[in-house]
Amino acid sequence: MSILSVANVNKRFGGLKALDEVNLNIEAGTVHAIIGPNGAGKSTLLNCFVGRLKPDTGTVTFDGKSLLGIKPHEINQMGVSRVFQTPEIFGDLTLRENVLIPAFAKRDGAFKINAWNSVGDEKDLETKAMDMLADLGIAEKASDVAGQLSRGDKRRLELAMCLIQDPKLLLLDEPTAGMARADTNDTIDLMKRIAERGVTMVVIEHDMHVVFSLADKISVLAQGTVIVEDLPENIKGNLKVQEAYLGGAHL
Amino acid sequence: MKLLAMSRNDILLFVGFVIFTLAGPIILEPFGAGYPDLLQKFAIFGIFALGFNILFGLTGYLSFGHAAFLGAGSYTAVWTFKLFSMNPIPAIILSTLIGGIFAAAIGFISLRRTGIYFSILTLAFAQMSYNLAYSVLTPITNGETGLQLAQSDPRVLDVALGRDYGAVLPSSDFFGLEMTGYPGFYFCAIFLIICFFIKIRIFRSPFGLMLRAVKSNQNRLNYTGVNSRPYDLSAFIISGMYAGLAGGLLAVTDPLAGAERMQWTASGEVVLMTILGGAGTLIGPVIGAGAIKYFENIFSAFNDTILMNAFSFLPEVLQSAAVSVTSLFVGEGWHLTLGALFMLIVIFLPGGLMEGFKRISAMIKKRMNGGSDGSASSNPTTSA
Amino acid sequence: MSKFKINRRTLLKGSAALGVGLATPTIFSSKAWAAGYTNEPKGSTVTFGFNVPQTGAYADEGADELRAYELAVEHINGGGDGGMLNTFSSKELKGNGINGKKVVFVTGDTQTKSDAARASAKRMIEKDGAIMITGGSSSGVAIAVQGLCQDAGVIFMAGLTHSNDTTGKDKRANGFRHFFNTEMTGAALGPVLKNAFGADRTAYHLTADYTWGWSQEGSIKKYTEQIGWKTAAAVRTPLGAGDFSQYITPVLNSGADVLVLNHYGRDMVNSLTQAVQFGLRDKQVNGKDFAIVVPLYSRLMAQGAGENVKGIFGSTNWHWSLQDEGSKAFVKSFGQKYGFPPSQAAHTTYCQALLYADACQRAGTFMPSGVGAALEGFKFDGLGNGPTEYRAEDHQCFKDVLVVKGKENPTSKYDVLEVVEVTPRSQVEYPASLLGGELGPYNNGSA
Amino acid sequence: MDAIFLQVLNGLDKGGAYALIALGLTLIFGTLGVVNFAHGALFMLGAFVAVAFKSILSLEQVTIDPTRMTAWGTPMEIRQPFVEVWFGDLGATVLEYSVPFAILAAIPTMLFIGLVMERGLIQFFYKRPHADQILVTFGLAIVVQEIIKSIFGANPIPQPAPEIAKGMIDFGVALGFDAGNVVYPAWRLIYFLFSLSVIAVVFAFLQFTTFGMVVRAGMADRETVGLLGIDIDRRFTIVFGIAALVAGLAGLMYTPILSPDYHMGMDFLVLSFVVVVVGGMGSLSGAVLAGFLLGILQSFASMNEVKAIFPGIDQIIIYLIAVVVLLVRPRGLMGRKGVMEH
Repeated sequence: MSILSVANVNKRFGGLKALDEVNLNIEAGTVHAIIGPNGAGKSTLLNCFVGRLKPDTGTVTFDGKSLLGIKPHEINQMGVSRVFQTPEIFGDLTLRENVLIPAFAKRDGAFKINAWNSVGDEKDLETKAMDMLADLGIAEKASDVAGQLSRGDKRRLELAMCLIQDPKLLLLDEPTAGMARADTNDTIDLMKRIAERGVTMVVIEHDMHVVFSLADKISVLAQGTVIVEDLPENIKGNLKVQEAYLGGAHL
Repeated sequence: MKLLAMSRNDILLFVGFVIFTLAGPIILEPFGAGYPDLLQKFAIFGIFALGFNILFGLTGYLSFGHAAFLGAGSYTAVWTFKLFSMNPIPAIILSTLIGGIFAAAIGFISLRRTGIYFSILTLAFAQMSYNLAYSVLTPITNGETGLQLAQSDPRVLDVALGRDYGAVLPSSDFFGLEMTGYPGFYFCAIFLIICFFIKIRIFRSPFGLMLRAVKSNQNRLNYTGVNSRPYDLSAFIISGMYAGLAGGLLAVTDPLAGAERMQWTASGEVVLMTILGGAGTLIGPVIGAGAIKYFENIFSAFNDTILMNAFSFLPEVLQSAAVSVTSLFVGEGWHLTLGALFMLIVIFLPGGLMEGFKRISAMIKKRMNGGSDGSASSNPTTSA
Repeated sequence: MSKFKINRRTLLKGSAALGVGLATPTIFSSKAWAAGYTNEPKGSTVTFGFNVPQTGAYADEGADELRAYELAVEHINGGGDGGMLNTFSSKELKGNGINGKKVVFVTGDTQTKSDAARASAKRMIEKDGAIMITGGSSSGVAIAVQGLCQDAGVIFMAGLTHSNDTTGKDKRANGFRHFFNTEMTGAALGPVLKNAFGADRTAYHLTADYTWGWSQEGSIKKYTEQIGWKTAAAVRTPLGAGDFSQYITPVLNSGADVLVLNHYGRDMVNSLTQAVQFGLRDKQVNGKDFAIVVPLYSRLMAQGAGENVKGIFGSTNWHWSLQDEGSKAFVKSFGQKYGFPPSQAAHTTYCQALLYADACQRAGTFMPSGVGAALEGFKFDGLGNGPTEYRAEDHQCFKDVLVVKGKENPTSKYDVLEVVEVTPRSQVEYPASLLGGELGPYNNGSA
Repeated sequence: MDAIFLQVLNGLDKGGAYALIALGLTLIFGTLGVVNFAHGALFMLGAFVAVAFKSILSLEQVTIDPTRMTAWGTPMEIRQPFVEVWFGDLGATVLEYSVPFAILAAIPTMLFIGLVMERGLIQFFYKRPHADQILVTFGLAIVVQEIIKSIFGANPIPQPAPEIAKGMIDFGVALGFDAGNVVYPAWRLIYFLFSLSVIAVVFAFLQFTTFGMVVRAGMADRETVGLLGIDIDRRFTIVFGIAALVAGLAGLMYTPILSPDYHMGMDFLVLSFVVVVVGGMGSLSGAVLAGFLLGILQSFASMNEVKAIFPGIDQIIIYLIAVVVLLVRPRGLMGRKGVMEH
């Protein structure tokens, strides 16, 4: 069953055709990677999933509902969480608070004036948040200010913020960009563990090592269109991909 | 009851605050600030700054137009006195409400923009209110002179209840207790305490957490499933209601509403109070408000005669020299001291006066612990 | 009224509840409460409260007022050369203070804002025990403080305030004004303008868009239309507009041949400077010399407009070049102390302080109702304005009004105005009912 | 028609002052990222350079004439400026032209003030939140104006234009109007031309010099330029000096129009912020455009015909425009995305 389907999506920026008749189906419970050279339209496509951009034509359907013209917070409330290229966290707040905010959002919806309870009284969510931090190995820093974390820990935190919402779909925009090799491997392990829980993921990635370690399926985007969609082992040998993306070099 | 479930620190802070507020006349007497009018101003502008801090301290939106809500509150209260009753309760309720409604309207438009663009929008609305109140809207506001009571006011509720003020100009009274002098201060003090309590609740609540998230990273918040606009607007309206309440109390203790209450300098004043005391802290804005009002009322009152007496222990030559130097900073020079204070605070104590207190207490703690532990770096979420 | 009784009781209760009863501060013990009025002086001194602008646009005027007050206190206490005490028609004050008490004073900054002015007046009443409040340099502030003094039960001796409302619509029993008002300015200027410019004139008004401006515009319109002038337009300008060019250019081709600037302070300086810059002083319209009129002159402000005031008509409450004995004595005593002549603001505040002191002495009390009764209908002379009367019906002083014009050849920087005519009191007097308002009863407050 | 034409002139004249203040303000935003609430004070300081310059020139030789007395009974003092005592008519001429001559004094003075301000205070606030910048510069503005007040008093001090520029120029004739219908004060025309030339010089400086190129690059992307090994900070110090100079000159040349007093900076502060924001933060051409636009619209709004329809419109026009522009164009007329939005 496909949880997210993109049909005939076009997007222009002035004279530039960023997306050209894109079709894509993401199966529930899989990790789906989208790769492609710089400027292929990967980020544009992702932004169409989360409501930041609206396609000129075509449809984006999540769980049977159209995502067109829907605001980011509404899409999140439908069950789509997103990880950014540079970790987007609440830098002034503690890790615990960082994780509590999405937990509240999940429970209370997009807006609720919950001003009479103290955050400290919300024992259930507090436990859940601490568990989640522990799960990602950053529980001992729960009271630290998030802005001071290392890049890898920020990424962990951001994942924790997404996972605490039990998303139906997790979008990751180059989750290992700019990371040292060791951190990258940690992140891969982390994402593998997440995948094992059955969370559907869409990963946009440059690093082939990451892609081939994780993905169940790969779509290759070039010049705004999906040129190939296949299993990882088939992509490796695909000449079209090598031409478009790797300039002929072997993996 | 869940309502009172506060952390031990918060309870201590709150109890301390209540004691300090109620004992204000006695505590502040040695500083020359223990007289009713200034005490009332401390309480009222304390409320104003507390409310402003809910917006600025939590969400980071820097409004330069909050004086408009204060002014609207004052006009509402005086009109309530004129039309309905001299009892402060209806005036307070209506002025808080009008402050909120005004804030809802202005906030709804201004919050479409962020950063300095937001600041300028709020400034523009407040300045328009001020300029119109001063001139064209004189029938409603009585312009430059300010809206005043008159013997001939209808006061329908008072009349209905058979209350007759005779030939004297009435002043507001709470079932017979006149709202001037110390009773007026205690009336305001009770509201200050209530407002402070509400603010603690907001700061510690999930709602407050969301507001702090707005300041920290609004983009992330939206992608976390939170619609930040209504949060921003609620914070704006709440702070507008605080301002309206403060404006109403100004009119209760002194039934005159002038247009200059809405001027941008008045909006700027509450910004300065908040930053001076410590933006984002619970109690800082009250301290900032107190500091500025103290300067305005006490420092401006030192004239050469007082200075001559103060320096009378010096030989005559030194005495006049000391007086002429000091008089640059007090009396008509009190603005200079205020300006210098702003600079010094922000240069050396970026977190405002509260940071100063924190540093001092950390120093004392360190002394007492023999400088052994490094836990003085307090947890930011529990800062007062 | 039992205001302070309640205060005291609540406070005692409050402090008992708090368990803080140790060192009771003076506020609880020093204020006797058996006596009859607010801040009744008990010791050997009596405290005056001088509430003047020390910051903002009128700070210089406020500073001059303060100088005059200090001089007045000195004279009342028997210091200096006695100034106008020597020429004052009432000889009750003996130079030994008032009612045997030495006068001391406290000061406050009005900032020319109603709120700030009331706050500082309250401080002087509540904290410093001032028996009266005086001073100020704008009508909004005067009316605001006057209302406060009425509520608090102290006498208010207004400073520089020119709106009709101060002793008209907003008059109060506890408030007294020595300064003149827009009605008198209009009545005094009308005939002089007719003599100078003829009856066939068309006036264009630029008016500061607030209460005083409207009051001034109304009075000038009324009296110039009485002498046959027409009014081309009356345009309201925002307070503190700075650049008035957009209001002045329409005057150029409007057909009007007189420009009336109902502005005061910086607005007056700027609009006059710019009107002259636009050639209005040298212009010819309908074969007549264009004329500019500034109904309310202040010598301090005229200095700010520099040579632009030359030949421009206006009115003023008093001017230091007057040659009567009172004015000469005042200028001498002020000039010797400070090195320059006093302004009209200094003069009116000096007079007010003296008049209040004298009234207290004659009444033998500081109780507002007693002092007020002594001031009501009081006729005096020797304070620089000729025979003057404090009218009982509205607590407004009636006296001659000076019509002045900018001097062509000033001999010093203080010598910018010359007196054209002294309009006699009879000509500027009006019935008290004309301006409405209600004095109400005196409020003596409570101890 | 001529009425409208005159209002356009009024607007351009006013707009010249607005544009000059806003230009420096936006330059500081764009380069240093600092919200400078002391910018109005710089305008005021410029005006007081003229006042101080004239007071120094008119330092007087005081001779006491014992035969004459003042009204308060002290001997009359005869005062004559030294420049006149020493240089006679030439001295008198210099005095008369004190406003334009003061520019010579203003250039080093304002540059110096700007440099001292930036090195002594502003540079420590680059990385601080805007609220802190506002508080510290506002405090500075108060301190500066109180110092000026304690020296020069609170009253306006007249600074007349030279005799030759006091008259009116009837240039409407050249444009086909009847004689006497479009006449305009010479000094105001001079001011307009002056503001245009200062704007032109600033733009040329930024456009055609290497220094200007680096500054513009720094405005666009400070970090990258810093990575190139260019000492951007030192250049930005100079930028601050230039902004101070432009504001100062705007204030100085404005003195014959508006007699300076210590508070005039605050009056222009809010207005100049509105101009900058309407133009778009960090946009130089936006600031200039908005300055002239607001000046002209303000003039039009003051016309009796307009006020008859919308009473009090001239009181609020500036703010009304700001609201409308910001709602229609989120970043002002020519603002870039991401500048000062957080």
